[in-house]
Amino acid sequence: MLNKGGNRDTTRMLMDRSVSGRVGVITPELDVPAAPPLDAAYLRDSLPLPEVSEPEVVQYFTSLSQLNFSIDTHFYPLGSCTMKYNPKVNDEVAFLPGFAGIHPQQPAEQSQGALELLYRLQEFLTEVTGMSATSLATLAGAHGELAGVLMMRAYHLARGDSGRTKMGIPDSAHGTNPASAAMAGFDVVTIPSDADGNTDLAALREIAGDDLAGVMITLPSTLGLFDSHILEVCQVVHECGGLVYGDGANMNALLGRAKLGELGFDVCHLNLHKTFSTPHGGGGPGAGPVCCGEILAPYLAAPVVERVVDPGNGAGEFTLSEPAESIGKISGFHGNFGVLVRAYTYIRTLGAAGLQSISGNAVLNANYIMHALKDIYALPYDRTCMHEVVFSADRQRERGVSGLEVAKRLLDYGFHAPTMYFPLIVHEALMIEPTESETKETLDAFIDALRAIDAEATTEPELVQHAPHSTPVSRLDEATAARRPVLRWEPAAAD
Amino acid sequence: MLNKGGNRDTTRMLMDRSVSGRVGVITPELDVPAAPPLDAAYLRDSLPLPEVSEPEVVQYFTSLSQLNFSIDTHFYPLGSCTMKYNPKVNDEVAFLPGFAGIHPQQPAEQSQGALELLYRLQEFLTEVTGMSATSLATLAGAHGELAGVLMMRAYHLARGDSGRTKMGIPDSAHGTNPASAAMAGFDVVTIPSDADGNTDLAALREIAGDDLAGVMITLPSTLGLFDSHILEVCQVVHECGGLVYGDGANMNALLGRAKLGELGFDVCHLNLHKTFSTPHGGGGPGAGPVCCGEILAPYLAAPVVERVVDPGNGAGEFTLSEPAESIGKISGFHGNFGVLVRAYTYIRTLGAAGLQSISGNAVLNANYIMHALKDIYALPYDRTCMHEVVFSADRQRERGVSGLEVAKRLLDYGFHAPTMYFPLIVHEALMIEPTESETKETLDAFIDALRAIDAEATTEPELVQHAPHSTPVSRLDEATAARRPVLRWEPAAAD
Amino acid sequence: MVTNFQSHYIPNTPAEQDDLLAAIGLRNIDELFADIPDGYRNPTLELPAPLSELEIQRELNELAARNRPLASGPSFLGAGSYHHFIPSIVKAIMTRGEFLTAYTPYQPEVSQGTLQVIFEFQTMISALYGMEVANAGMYDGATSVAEAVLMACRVTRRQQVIVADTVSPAYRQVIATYCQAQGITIDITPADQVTGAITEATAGIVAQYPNFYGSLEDLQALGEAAHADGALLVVSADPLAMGMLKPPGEFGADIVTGEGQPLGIPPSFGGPYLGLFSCKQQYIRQMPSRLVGRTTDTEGRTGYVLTLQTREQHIRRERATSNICTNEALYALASSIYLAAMGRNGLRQAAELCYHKAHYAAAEIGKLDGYSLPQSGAFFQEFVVSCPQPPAEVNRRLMERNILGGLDVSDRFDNGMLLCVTEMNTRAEIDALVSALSEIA
Amino acid sequence: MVTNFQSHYIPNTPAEQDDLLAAIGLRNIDELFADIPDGYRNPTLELPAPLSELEIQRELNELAARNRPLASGPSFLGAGSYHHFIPSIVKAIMTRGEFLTAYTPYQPEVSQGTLQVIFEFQTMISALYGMEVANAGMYDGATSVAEAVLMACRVTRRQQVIVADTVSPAYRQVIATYCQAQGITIDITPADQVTGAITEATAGIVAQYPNFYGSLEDLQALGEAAHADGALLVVSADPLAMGMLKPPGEFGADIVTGEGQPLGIPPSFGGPYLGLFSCKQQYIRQMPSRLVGRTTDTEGRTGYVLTLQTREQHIRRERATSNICTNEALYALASSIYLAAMGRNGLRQAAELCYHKAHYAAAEIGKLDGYSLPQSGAFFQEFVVSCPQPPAEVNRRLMERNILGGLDVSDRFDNGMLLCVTEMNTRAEIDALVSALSEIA
Ligand SMILES: Cc1ncc(COP(=O)(O)O)c(C=O)c1O
Ligand SMILES: Cc1ncc(COP(=O)(O)O)c(C=O)c1O
Repeated sequence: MLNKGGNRDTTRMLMDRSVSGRVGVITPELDVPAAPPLDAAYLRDSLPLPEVSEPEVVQYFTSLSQLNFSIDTHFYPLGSCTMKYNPKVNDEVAFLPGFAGIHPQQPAEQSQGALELLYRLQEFLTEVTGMSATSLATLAGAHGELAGVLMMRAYHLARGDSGRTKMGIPDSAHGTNPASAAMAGFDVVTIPSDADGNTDLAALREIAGDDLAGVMITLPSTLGLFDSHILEVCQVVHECGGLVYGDGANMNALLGRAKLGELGFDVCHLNLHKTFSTPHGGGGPGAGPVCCGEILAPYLAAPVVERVVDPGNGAGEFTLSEPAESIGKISGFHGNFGVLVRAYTYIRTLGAAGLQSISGNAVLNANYIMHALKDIYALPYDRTCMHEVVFSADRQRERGVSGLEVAKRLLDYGFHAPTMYFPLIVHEALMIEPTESETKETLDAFIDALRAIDAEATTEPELVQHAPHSTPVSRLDEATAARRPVLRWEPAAAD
Repeated sequence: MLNKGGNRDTTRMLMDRSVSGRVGVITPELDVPAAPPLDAAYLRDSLPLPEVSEPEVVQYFTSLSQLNFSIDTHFYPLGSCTMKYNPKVNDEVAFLPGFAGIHPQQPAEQSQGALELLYRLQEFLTEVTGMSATSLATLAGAHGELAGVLMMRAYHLARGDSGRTKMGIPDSAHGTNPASAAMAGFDVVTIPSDADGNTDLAALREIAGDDLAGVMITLPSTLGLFDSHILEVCQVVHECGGLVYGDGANMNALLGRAKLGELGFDVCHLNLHKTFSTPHGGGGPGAGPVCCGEILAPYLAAPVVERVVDPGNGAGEFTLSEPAESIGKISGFHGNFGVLVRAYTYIRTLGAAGLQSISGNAVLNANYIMHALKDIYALPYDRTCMHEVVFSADRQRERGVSGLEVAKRLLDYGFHAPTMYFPLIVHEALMIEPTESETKETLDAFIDALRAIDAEATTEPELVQHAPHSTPVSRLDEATAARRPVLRWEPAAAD
Repeated sequence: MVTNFQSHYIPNTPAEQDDLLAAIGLRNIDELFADIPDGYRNPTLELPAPLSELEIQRELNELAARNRPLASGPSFLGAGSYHHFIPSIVKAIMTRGEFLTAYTPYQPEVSQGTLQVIFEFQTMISALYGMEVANAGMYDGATSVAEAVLMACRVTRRQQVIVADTVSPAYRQVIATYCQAQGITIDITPADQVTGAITEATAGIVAQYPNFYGSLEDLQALGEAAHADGALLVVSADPLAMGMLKPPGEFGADIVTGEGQPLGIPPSFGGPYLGLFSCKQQYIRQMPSRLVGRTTDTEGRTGYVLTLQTREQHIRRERATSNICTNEALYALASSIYLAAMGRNGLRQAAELCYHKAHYAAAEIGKLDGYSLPQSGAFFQEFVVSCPQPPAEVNRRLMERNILGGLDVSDRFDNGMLLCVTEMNTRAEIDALVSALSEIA
Repeated sequence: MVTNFQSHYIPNTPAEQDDLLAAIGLRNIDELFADIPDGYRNPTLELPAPLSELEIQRELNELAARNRPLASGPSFLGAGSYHHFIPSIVKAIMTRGEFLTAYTPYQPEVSQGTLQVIFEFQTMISALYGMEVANAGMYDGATSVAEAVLMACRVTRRQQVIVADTVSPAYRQVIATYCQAQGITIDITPADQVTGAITEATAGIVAQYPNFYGSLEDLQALGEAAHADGALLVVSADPLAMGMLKPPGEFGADIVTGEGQPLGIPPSFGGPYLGLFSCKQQYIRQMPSRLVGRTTDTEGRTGYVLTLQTREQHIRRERATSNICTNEALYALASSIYLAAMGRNGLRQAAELCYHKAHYAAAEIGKLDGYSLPQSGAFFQEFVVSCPQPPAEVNRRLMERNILGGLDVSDRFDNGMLLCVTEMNTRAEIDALVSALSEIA
């Protein structure tokens, strides 16, 4: 077998490469008198980190990067994740020394620019969601959910309404919803979807009682559908004294098309790393700001940014403050500032018309794919979809090819796979989210690929079953990985 | 055949992708009253540039980049090119707004930091070469050569010595040497190399007369050898009234090991993009500063940076000036400043001991490869080499495999090819320059690959003859490209 | 009806959009939104008009210019976010599109880059903390220690946790937020009384190392006391200090968390940072968030996958070990590059520079009239100074000299100011601080 | 004997070096340099001691801080280097290691990225200039036009060239430097007398478009006059102005060169920039430097190669069409990204912004007492203003208001100052200039 170019050979890990005495960084000389040594009880004996030179570090990580698919290099229609183009200017401004180089606790006078940016972003997100107030302190969507459901809990408790122990969550919900509700101490009650993929109103009415704290609704749902009963859902929940939480992870479909606050939601989070295009970074960082209506605003997580106006000269100054009944601090400082800078920049670049164009094109692209493939791939809910379409690979399954295998085969065609087997209520689900930032040509190429794979499922099923064939590694043994976990490099495990 | 992911498919060029109305950049609105329109005689009718969106631009160029081998991703032992690691910090500082954002003609008071950096770099390079003065105005090695030989010409002419029309250049010289001499109006006389690869002193003496302007010597030579007659070479040339030009492109071998000025060279250039590790950028930019001794200093290309000391307070101020007898301005402004910043940073990072360690390791690595392969690959000059080793593929040729084919086969092994068929005096030359920034592991892997290819030349010669097999394209038809040149996209030529 | 705006981020033109619409049998984009109830569709969005990139750059540069970067003058503020050196290679590599614009490695065949990096990260964080396993999926130092508290309760099936009062106030608040709905009692206890407070009901005790005020706790004693009653020792430890300090793992800690920011992540007004989380092997099935494991492919090649996913929300839902999905993977990459480059020697040297410089500064300030060091005992890079005037006033006057002073901790120490000195502070800066303080006294 | 220094840029340790030495039968590295004559070996190198990256960053930041960036205040200096907008994507892409750390694409099979980019570049530069072919291999605008002069002489086998006196003084000097040893006569001739000066001995005439003082020459007339006598018309043209101006190719120019800096390249104190070079198809075998051509591989796939290399120094040596080897490929990439992003509409809009803003500024300044516009006729983004005081003094006083004024051209125009206004200058900046000038008057 051919080796892969010495240093750049990614099969050797850092510790495999480590050579005693190699140096990756030169540190400055000590320029003060040395202090007495630390008590030996506190000193470590050995530090088992690698010893490699700077070129090796650069070459190793650069070569590793090339093993990834990414938006910059591949169409990435991973449903529910909004893998849209991430503008480079957003990264550039986030790295400005006046942003990246400032300390979270430096005096407010030394960080007015940063605070003003946060303040404006709060206003923007409040406007986009049709809510009254926003906290930027939460670091991801799930983190926002936790804050939001804690707020709902705090609200009920503040009113002495302590019997509300249940949280209604649709069967199509993302796993973070029940997990967050559980972290906030709620018992999760599953709400079924009806035949059209909407919330089953009858079932909802059944659980709507004085033990219901509220419901967590994803809009559009993870089926990629706009719940056409949404007004009734909110009404039913409100009538029983509950609150409606909006999982805004799918807001790319609704930017400027509908406001959650107006529809009746009491609180929601946004996924800035999805809708507002901050890069996903291989799994983060994100940001999950929480926006809410009047009644929940006092409970927002701390801190929020306030503008304090000097009554003398009318000049405003920005400060951090804690809402009156805050659920408390939920992260170390003031949120993922670098992500917030990017989202702010994105909104400033697009304005209202741009945001509306995003939702329009995101939804259009998804419907185009839906129409082009629904003769071949089963479509459990045959209606206009929103930003994503959920197919089922049931018909392929009949020919011995699973949804997973169809997805894996797409990798050979140079496309990232859709989200597979989610939402759980669709058998052999393939959840495709093209986003607005892809061209018609790409959509067509992707459609062609899925049609070709369907044909292969008939003509050469093994080809699909054993896909992918052209990737850096083939199908990996996940079962053994979980049964006998190897979670770090060990000398013995070296190849 | 599988397509490659829509947008990211690199087989479609920008004009193939262009769609009327797509926008890649939003420009600001005009914020002043519009001027009367320009006379129609000056207005263009059409502007046949592509129309593509920003995501497409990023995805297309990113995908293109992945078709390249580079130092960051592959060992790149391209002889004579010093493909060493390019430190990222050097790029980072070159992009500082106080460097990248300044205008070449802004008043000296507004650019003292830049001028001081240039001044210090002049001093550093003067010291490294053992010369008296340096001009940084030349933009590449060949550009430095042109300046240097023009200086030699000017020197002779200034002394009324106008009959010196010949420039002696070794047969091993890089093509830029004779080309530069010709641009400076000289007739090139070739000096043969002797059996050891040194300058043939007898032949040199033959051309050393009053029509000899000088010689251009590469040290170490392009054979990777330190000319052991170098003192005599300089002496012979000087005795006949000529001057000695040093092609310093191979200075990576000699940093802190020998100074050209002390050896008797009158003028030389350095390739900052080689020895001083500024990135090669796919073929530039580089910088080719010229360093010279006392007698040639007045002729240096303009501008140079001077330090003018205020006699009152001793404070120095830096200004651009033109040497007294300057050959003139040779580039638009003051040289490739961004490259010069990088080289300055490199020298400051390494200091004298670091530079000596570079030459030591560069030469050691080349000799290690030489020893490991000379039983298999013919070694025309069997002596200690400098920073590179020149083999001949003659023995492989006997088995029907050419040097070019050996080189191409290396690509399959994940290594960039050595320089092929240069220097011209070595049959089937393979010129290997490992540089100091590669690990022993990489050298060993490369040696193994070359040994394996030699074995393949016996066992499977066709495999080698038709290599490469694993690259984005296979062997390209260069003959047709030259016979019927297609030098730009045309609608008809679209695939 | 919404006006169309041709953004440079949206390729398809109105004509192409019409083609797509025609293919699906619609006339305009609005028809796609028919499910939105009348009266709620296409609300007005009050946002400022869009800007070109040129204008965006200008606006953001103006906002940035109104903040004082740490590097713009001597800065001695730490307290949970630190000014350390970051090699240029970190940004050069982490901004590569292949890392930056990928997502969670759900498809391992085309995500080996991210997966192998995480495996490197897990390896190096385990090594730093002297622990058996580390994950890669926590938000920041504060939430990490809060998750550790929840995990200690899961592991021990107990509901009471003792937190030393020398743990960061922010961390204590976040622990409280995370536990508020879980029926967990949090006792904030003076650090020297923690061992005495442990009972058989104690799920775990939480200490910080170095503690928030810079000093080194006696982890050995804490660990022994906790274990004697079946409680876990949870430590939040500064990973850069691990360059010289004996790691919590060697003192028997059960869960070690930390704020990863010192490892190659810019202060960035508080985020994005990186939560570190490590524990003993026996507890891995109770760990929150993401783990990457090594395995082989169908051809026997080594490869990496997300593993033990049954702990996670997308499988286990309300019974998951945490709700975390998106986390800070890009910064796990950043800190992996940082640690790889610093390596065994560089990290030790960096830690030692902090140690010696901080001790020099403390000694010099301690000599000044009116100033004293209220804490005795070992410390790393942070220490409290009692000032002759309120810290807010001292800081104001330092800033007149363009020196960023320390955190006001007068709630705990008389006119106390928490100062931090790292390898970024030159002797000249420290001397400038000392002389400024002497003038302010 | 040289002391060993373990740099982070050199992986092999002393122990490994000893292994290598042992393999080749030597004891120390010095023995490798035995060919260097005694007394010349291992000279002392007087250089400052090495710095750590932390210190390097600090030193370079300090040096950089002593320069005034154009973006730090209103700036109206052009004269050959221009302040234009650069989309962020340019740097994001060009710093990718695969582009940055590759070299000349000698091995096309593993260099298609660079080669295809150059082919794109050739395509777009030809389009901009309205010419049949463009190369990718010139250093900068000045050397490009100098090479064009040499080429005109080669093509016509004549040795006399007329250069309009409205061509950049720097360009004229570089032409003189390049021609000094070639027996070529350069006549610097008033622009309006060039047509009259052409004879049958004239190899070519050189004009700039817009000319150095901002005005638009009558290329049509120049071309006709040149061609009538068998001479070539060589034009150096601002590529960004081509967003709105009729390209020289449409006026019959034979060789069109330019400074590529306006196309996405930062001013960077004068370099690295990018020479543009295009000509009529019939002259391609006389072109200097690098050309990329399209071809096919053994499997019929499209690919790109360096072509017509027999013109170049590595093949033709002293008879090559130029000595250029390394050039500015990375900036050909930068400008290709720039042009791709700007596209047909963006480039036109940028050019129009420059045009209208410059005309607004000129009109406003022209109204001021004491100021006048000595040139009439069409101009693009630059124009000369006659000031009531010496330009050096005016500039000094502008800088007191943090405004960077124009170039002193009082050698040609009475108290003349060459001002440049681009899309980077807001109306507020222009108004600030105008009001400052009015105060200075
Ligand atoms: C519908 C939905 N809700 C919530 C989340 C959780 O967001 P995050 O991953 O940012 O925690 C996701 C993310 O995958 C999601 O798709
Ligand atoms: C020995 C030698 N001399 C001169 C040169 C010319 O330098 P440049 O390419 O910078 O013009 C080279 C470059 O390849 C070279 O190897």
